Amino acid sequence: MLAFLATTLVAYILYLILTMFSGSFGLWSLGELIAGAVLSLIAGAVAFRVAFAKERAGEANIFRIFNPVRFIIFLVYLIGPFFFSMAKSNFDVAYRVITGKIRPGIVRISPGLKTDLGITLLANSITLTPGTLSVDVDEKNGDLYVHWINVKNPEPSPAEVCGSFPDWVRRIAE
Amino acid sequence: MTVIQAIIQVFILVMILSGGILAVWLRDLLAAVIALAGASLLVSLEFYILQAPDVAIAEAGIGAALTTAIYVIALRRTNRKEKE
Amino acid sequence: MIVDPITFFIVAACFLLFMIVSMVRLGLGPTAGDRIVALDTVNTLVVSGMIVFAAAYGEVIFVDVAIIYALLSFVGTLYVARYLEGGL
Amino acid sequence: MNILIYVLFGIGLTFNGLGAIALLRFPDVYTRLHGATKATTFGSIFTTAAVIAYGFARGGPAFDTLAIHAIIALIALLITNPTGAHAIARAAYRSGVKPKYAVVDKLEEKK
Repeated sequence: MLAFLATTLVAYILYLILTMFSGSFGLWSLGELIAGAVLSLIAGAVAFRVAFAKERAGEANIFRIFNPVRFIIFLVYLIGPFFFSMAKSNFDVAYRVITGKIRPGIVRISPGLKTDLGITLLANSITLTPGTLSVDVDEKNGDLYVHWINVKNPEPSPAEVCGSFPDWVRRIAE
Repeated sequence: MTVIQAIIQVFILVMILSGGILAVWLRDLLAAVIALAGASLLVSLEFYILQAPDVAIAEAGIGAALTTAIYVIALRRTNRKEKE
Repeated sequence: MIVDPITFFIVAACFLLFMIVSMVRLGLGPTAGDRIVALDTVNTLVVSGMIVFAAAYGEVIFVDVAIIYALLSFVGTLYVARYLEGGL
Repeated sequence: MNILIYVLFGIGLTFNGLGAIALLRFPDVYTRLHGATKATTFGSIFTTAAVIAYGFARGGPAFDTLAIHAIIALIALLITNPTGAHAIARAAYRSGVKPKYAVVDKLEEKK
């Protein structure tokens, strides 16, 4: 029931953002509001099993994502360290494109995350940050196999590959 | 203004043509499917430039997602390499 | 003072040039993986080019095409990737 | 405002071009994915930011809507792009493409 309500709410908010500035009734027109409510109810009824599948989330309480504190931490993470290291990674890529100096290899790191959301977030962050690209994941214990374009150490610790990201992700998603 | 728009049209048409030629010429059928997906992607961009966004949405759905899916499923059932 | 629309057309022409470069890799990539990488790059460039064109023509509905395209091209990439790794 | 838009376009086009050149210059699938994914995502952020700045500077309901929809398109791009790169890398590895010039390959030792 809670999953259904949460999915409906997210769909309704997305619909309202998409149709902003459409009418005279405040920011929205009355027809848009009603149509959005009906459509998001349908979407919630169809999709809540997929969006909040309990057996794949790892732990019981999967609604921690809706905690506003986590949202604020997530925004701070996106604007602060994530964007900074993304800019750094692009200058790194530019340097390697121009000079052609590479020393690639696939290494294994074990960040110790448990939930699906945390692993997804960390893998996507790793793909967009300096010199690393997540290739495969070990589903039993959450280890990540990372293609590293400039291998300094064949058996690195997580901090060596992706900096402080596991701590941030643990604060957001676990 | 019109010069730049003409240059844009020429670029897109050249790329559509090269995508189609690749789709015919490649012997690896998976590569041919990928080239065809690229060609239909650029056809959609061409519709978009000619200011027909509804046709572009239809072409995006059919060309990029549906046709690729159908061809890949068909490849699954048959051979990947084309015989001489 | 607001930018002249011709700027957007020049930027879009640059995007098309980069797409041609990526199409070269699509043509001569030795393995299928290289070709999918090139297709993914062309997808990203087309989506951001569509956003720039929408600003050039000044129409809102054009951006919606870009949103739909960003989501649908992902489906195509995933299908080919699933085929390559032997699933599906 | 004008100068801001030009600067954003300049940065975005530079990185997009680097991504396209990286596709030609690097030797194998994984390094090409490095160049293509990172550089084009970063460049797309900047060109879309220029369009968003243009929309808010023009003002009015139509152009505000354009800016908001551009933000949504950017979010869609930011979610799908690294996920697609991960899928391609995994598919390439499982289809038997080994990384060229690799000094270490832990995934090989697992199997």
